[in-house]
Amino acid sequence: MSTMTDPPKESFKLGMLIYDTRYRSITIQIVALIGFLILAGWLINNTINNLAVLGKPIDFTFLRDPAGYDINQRLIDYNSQSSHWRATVVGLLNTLLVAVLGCITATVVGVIVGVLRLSNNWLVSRLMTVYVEIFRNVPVLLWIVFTMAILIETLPAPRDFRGEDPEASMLLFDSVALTNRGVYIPEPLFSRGLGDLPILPDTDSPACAIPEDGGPVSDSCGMFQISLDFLLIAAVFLAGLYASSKIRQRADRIQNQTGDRPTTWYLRLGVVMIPTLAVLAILGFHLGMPELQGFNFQGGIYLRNSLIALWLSLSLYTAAFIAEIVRAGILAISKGQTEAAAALGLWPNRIMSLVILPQALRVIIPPLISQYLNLTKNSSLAIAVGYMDLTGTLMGITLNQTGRELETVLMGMLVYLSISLAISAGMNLYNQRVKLVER
Amino acid sequence: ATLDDVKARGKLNCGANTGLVGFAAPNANGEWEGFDVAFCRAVAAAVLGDPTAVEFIPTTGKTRFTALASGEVDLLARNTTWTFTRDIDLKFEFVGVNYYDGQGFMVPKELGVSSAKELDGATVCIQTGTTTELNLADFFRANNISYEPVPVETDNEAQQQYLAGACDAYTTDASGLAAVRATFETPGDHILLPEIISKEPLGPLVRHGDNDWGDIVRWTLNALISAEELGITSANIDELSSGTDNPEINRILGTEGSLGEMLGLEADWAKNAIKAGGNYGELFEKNVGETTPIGLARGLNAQWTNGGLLYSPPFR
Amino acid sequence: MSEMSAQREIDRSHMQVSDEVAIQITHMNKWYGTFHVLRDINLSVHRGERIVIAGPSGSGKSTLIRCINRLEEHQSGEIIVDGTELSSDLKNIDKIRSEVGMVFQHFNLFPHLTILENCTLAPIWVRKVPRKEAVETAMHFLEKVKIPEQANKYPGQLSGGQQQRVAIARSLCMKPRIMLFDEPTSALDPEMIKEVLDTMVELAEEGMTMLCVTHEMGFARQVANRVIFMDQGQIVEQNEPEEFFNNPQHERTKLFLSQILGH
Amino acid sequence: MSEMSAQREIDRSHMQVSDEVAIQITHMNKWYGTFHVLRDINLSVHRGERIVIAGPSGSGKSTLIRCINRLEEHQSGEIIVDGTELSSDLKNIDKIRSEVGMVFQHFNLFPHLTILENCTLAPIWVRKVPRKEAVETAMHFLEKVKIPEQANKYPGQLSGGQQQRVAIARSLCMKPRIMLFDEPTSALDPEMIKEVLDTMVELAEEGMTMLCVTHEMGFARQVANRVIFMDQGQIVEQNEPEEFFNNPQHERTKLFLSQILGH
Amino acid sequence: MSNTHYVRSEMLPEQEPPAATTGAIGWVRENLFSSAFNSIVTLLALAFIYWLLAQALPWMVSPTWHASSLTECREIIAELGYGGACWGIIRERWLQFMFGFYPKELYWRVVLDFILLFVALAPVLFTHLPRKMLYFSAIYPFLMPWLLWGGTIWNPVMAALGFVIGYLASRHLAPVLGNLAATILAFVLPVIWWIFLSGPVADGIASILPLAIQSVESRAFGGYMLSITIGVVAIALSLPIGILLALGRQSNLLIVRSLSVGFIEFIRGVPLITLLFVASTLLNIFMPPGTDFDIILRVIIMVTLFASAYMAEVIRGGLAALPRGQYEAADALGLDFWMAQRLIIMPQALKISIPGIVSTFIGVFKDTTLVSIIGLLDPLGLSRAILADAAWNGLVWEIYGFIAVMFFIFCFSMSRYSMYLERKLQTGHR
Ligand SMILES: Nc1ncnc2c1ncn2[C@@H]1O[C@H](COP(=O)(O)OP(=O)(O)OP(=O)(O)O)[C@@H](O)[C@H]1O
Ligand SMILES: Nc1ncnc2c1ncn2[C@@H]1O[C@H](COP(=O)(O)OP(=O)(O)OP(=O)(O)O)[C@@H](O)[C@H]1O
Ligand SMILES: [Mg+2]
Ligand SMILES: [Mg+2]
Repeated sequence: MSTMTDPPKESFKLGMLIYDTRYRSITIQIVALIGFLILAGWLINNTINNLAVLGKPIDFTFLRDPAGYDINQRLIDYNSQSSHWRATVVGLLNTLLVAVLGCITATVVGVIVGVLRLSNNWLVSRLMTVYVEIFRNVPVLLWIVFTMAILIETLPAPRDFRGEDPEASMLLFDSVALTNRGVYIPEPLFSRGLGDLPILPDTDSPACAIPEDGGPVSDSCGMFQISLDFLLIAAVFLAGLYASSKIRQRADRIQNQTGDRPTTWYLRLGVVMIPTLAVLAILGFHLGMPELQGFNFQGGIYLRNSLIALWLSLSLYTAAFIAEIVRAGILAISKGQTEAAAALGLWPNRIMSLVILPQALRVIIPPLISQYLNLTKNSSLAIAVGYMDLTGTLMGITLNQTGRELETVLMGMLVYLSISLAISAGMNLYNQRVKLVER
Repeated sequence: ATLDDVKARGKLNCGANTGLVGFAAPNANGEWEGFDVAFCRAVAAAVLGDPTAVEFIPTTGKTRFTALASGEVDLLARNTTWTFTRDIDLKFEFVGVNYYDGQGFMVPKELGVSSAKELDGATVCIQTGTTTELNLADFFRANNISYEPVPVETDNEAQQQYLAGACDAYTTDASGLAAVRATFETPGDHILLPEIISKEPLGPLVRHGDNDWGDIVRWTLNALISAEELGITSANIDELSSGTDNPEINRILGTEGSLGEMLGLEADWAKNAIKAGGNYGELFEKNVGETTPIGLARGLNAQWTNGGLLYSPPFR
Repeated sequence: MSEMSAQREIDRSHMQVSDEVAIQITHMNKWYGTFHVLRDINLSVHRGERIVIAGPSGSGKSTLIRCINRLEEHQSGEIIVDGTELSSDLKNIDKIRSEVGMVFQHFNLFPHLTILENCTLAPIWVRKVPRKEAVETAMHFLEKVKIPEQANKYPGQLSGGQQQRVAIARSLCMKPRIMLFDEPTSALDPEMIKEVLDTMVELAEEGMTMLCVTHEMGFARQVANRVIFMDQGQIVEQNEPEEFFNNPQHERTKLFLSQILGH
Repeated sequence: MSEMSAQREIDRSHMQVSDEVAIQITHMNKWYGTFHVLRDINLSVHRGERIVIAGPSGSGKSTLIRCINRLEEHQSGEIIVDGTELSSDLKNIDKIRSEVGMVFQHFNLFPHLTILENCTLAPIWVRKVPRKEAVETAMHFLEKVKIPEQANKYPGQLSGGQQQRVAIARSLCMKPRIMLFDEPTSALDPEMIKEVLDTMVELAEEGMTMLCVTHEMGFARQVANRVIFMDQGQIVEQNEPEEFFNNPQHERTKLFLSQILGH
Repeated sequence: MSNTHYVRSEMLPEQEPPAATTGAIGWVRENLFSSAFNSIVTLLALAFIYWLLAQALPWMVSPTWHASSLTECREIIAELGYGGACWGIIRERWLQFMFGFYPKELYWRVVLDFILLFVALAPVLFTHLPRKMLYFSAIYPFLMPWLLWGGTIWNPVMAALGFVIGYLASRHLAPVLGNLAATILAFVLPVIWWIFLSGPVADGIASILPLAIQSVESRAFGGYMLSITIGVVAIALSLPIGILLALGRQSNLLIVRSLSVGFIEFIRGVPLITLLFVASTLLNIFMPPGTDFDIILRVIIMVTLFASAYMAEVIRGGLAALPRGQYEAADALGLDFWMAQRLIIMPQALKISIPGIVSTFIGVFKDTTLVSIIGLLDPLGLSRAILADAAWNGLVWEIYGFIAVMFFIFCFSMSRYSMYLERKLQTGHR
């Protein structure tokens, strides 16, 4: 037996930085950090030098200058005298608009196609496969350009609606016009409207300038205006939904107690619809029909071709991926689950809603959300069809007119990054909530 | 200095358009052709003695200035409008004007419009990334009429939209309009409106600060213009370069004086430049003139002696 | 295969076989594509009978019992369950499925629902039983399979034996008159097999009509009225358990038994 | 648990225990987070000793032997292997790891390499042995574990027992002076357990110092000098095998043995 | 209860299934007309297909192959009274679509390069091929740029020499200097070699022994050749970077991990087009004054960074699929971190990741169309340039259709291949 001795008190040696596991990791990290800082410093130093040579120090004041160009689709007030900053916001809103619309459509189409690919009708499932393969294997940019070309070439021009015996006519009782400039649909108007609520007063906005005659500032002064009519209707509608959900809860209770589920759909429909309709009537709701006047249709809501092309192509492209995700998600739920449910006597629709979907969703949603992310990022290809999104305004015309590449591109990247991070944060939250409980 | 770089490289890097009818486009053999392209070749011939010693670097409206500023191209010959801010704020040097243009409108005849001021409420196609957007906004604002801009990336897409009736009017530089109209199936169904809403002096540009290089490009352009004025053509240049009675011709062709040396080039620099594709008039006729499908008239781009604006300073 | 350790004396008093026919199969044939899986099956099961089906792998045992509650469709012949003929008529299928409970080899519990919800789902949605009542029934059967305390856990948190017992309870909650078992113990660890078999013996004691595909010969001896031996999609031999095990007639049966018991 | 069928008389002539200490553990403690897995472990192993470690699941057996070759880090106390103290010094760790071989429950062979490559990898890259020599050694040990003919197959093509023997050969190729085994047979089918135990017995006969976590009591009886019983992270009892099995002292040991042997 | 006993006397033979359930009729009935609803759907689908073909076919069948300008083409169509597509432009320009402005007489180099690419990939993708072919795979990364860009052979040789130096350092310095120092030197020495020595040495040797082929500027690259070059180079370069990033992301060193995560999430969070803007407008600003990469090189850098972030995630998936036991076994055998990675972990993780790598490649390849937005002449960019030719100005569908079909063929065959691999990896587990 060896005798026990006290371990010799080690003194710190330089070699320990490398060979001692306790210090080694710190050493590596510090080396990594220094390496990173050197690289970053080098890049920044180069940038500063280069900018000095070019005579363009980093400077964001250009954002306050008037933009000078017009944007056709603007969700907030904007004209060519507004600032570049405002043009950026207009672009960002356009980006968000097409992203949200695209995600919704892509999901709907993707789910339908994904389910149909599993159809027992050979022809249908084959057609869906063809759709998925064609869309997945051709670049999205090509689809965007394609869709735009199709819209332009196949739909009638406004001039075709003109004349004694027009070549084209409006649809749905003259309320919808499909033209190669876009789609005009009726817009909601209120003859006794409540006006707008400006929020975020924006001193840049021309509307906020104090009129020369010293009169009051126009009431459309604000970064955004929200229609009070819309707020009121939404509030009433939501209240109706709330009441309806209460009715459903009552039905659930009754079912729990007696086993029979009372028929409530008409009650629920009524509780939602009647107050909403009443408010609409009070506000003097009517539809503003698009009408051919001058060069264009006037009135109505105008969905420009660029928006439609981008929206359609992004949705269809992403839907092809979503279809695969949905299909894989459903297939991932083993056949045993369906059989067990069928053996219990559940009907196919109930099997789907009670057994398959709740499980499939857990598999589907995470990749689905990353498709949303892709769609949002792909929406930056809007410039290919002249849709004025963030890339078109800030990183497009603004960059080009002001020559501020560094500032605009960095800002643009930052905005996209924040959108992406927000979406992924949402996804992580969801993932944590739905984890299956395991041993 | 740029000149040394170019000589060392043996090639001129010339920023061109990614494709604009008559001004720059690759042919089936992959060779670039067009009016701007021909100017680049002339510069290459002047500097290196070889009109084919050019690399064409396609640039878009967005990338062109960066390409020039970063030194990626030695010269930008891409119908770029000479403006104050580009000259001063963006720190470039325009060496002259090789095409006087102005922004105009094209509309279908059947629209029944005879003036741009009647375009209230019209949908107008514009190419983004140029000065046209700003001019358009200013024009409609000044006349207090409304319009709907439809921005498009390339000339091609603009044509497509315009022909399909997705826009009522197409606005770009008048030369571009004429060129585009020429390729239509029925050019006669479209008219150019009389208003020219802007001045668009298009010219080659180089980086600020390298004056020697700027001089070479400027005087190559001037040599081409002077050559037309003095009747030097690619056909008679060899004959003329054996000596003439006109001292200016002799100076240009390097048989008299030492202009080439002053520029740091060979004595026959201008001769090479002119021989590359011909004088200004020849280049114009060959690429965009009335005999081509594009069919542009000389108009403002005629020599001053013919009532145009082309006016080269004297070679002396 | 683990023998049941305690061959306890079971109470056979309820295990009366009535004259009433619960399942009647005549000249039933089934193909998968061109492959003839079930060939001219004739079988009648009386109410209260407990039948064990044995046979080599691929002989069509699973297919047979899956045909009985129409998880598979047969192509010719007749299957009458509780007086209702199985045809493509959806109403008949529904009726039969709510009369016939089925327990699978891999349990097939719904992993996103708690044990209790697994058990109440079908009664509530198919039988339209009030939730309160459904919960009571479920707790009753969970007690019977001896895991009432797990009611609020998720299937993933239970051991295999516990999961299989939940699966049995889930079927029982629909108050079926016939139970089908498809190798209920073959995916389980040896310690857990006993728990499940005990539960099944208890069910048998209460007089449930049972068709059970299993290789647990101890179980067959203990509770079955009849053992059916299948090979190549046909019923090759059937007999009372003692006779079947001690005195097999057909060559195939002998071979099979020698393999399975000689182990 | 399968008893070893042939309790053959083994040759104990080599199995001498020297006075030299191979492993010395003093007052060693280890925590996972705040959970105290190993509590004041004191153990010295002499060269040539064969120690079996037993104990209920979760008692810290694996953790203990994983500490010995620093797959886990201990937080206090001292572990001296072959005179080298296990500290955070990488050189010591490397030295000890090449002295100590380890065999895992799940073999952990490298599936993308052939058996031979599995065995020559570490000698070539760690010991810098010429390839030819490494191959020779590997074949030697593969013969010893009786599967030289499998040398060019991939692990996936072998049975579990063969894989485990390869894992042993792989460790031996590094010529370790001490071997650690962590339940080497518990992932195997009963038929294969014997093959692996035979190999281990042979190793023991040659006088290898061995620490073996196992529940194979036949093996323990046959080769161990000492059995160590652990519970709740502590060494509860240690004794010579005969004494340990026939005359356990501690309550826990008794309970454990009754469970494990009464089965 | 009496008929309990039964023994079959003779076994039944297998019989044919009822006629209606097999054969073509059975198939049609089961797959197309199994219910009234299904029949309606089938008819609707047929009608849709008919409509689609009726629209597209007459346009496509257009004998305009020999037209040499749009006007000529229009005349032909007007004469025939049917058709609509002008295929002449494809005949005239398809070589340009394939090779861009690459010198005609050197096309063989490009073709050879891509054939060799398959030879180099073969041993990686098909494991039953002789292992010796892997040597060629190792040489290929140096051969490929040389064939494409041309120039002296000494440049690729010197570049390869850097790796040899690294290898020798790690192999032979370890016994002298210890493992860590050797590892560090194995990284540092090649870098020093590449930055300071390889250029002059290459020039030196080239002046003595000028082995060179005609060099081609990257500006001459265009069309599909450009797309494939960007795609292949970016994927190949992104592999090592992706591996390092994946390891960094898995590491338990906080700073290393945060840097990796930061990089990966940043790149994945912004659209590729913004990265291309950086390439076209900013990259030169970040570099020391006077540096001038050509734009294709800059694009390749940015696309590589982009692909690396995605690659890192793919490889992370492969790493996560490896059982912990593999790490522990490597540790227990005394392999150090890098050895374990190189010999044990990466070979397995990469193999698992191949399908993911292929789909990343498809994604990158499709995304190369974005370079047209910054003025590079990939097929899409080229189509715009070509349409600026006065002879063809005004065509759209023929060209977009051609580009789309080509992309479809490339991507579809690759995605099928990756699906095949996925299946093989799932089932063919040795
Ligand atoms: N969906 C199917 N399609 C085609 N053949 C099938 C299908 N299901 C089962 N079979 C085949 O039918 C035969 C009978 O299968 P079945 O599952 O009924 O056998 P089994 O007796 O239950 O066997 P085991 O003991 O292995 O469960 C087998 O040969 C099987 O391969
Ligand atoms: N990485 C870890 N982190 C936290 N706790 C752990 C970790 N590894 C093991 N444990 C816990 O430490 C305790 C001892 O584990 P150990 O694996 O050593 O037990 P064991 O005696 O080998 O058990 P078994 O017979 O099941 O293998 C257990 O309670 C286990 O849950
Ligand atoms: Mg079965
Ligand atoms: Mg353990």
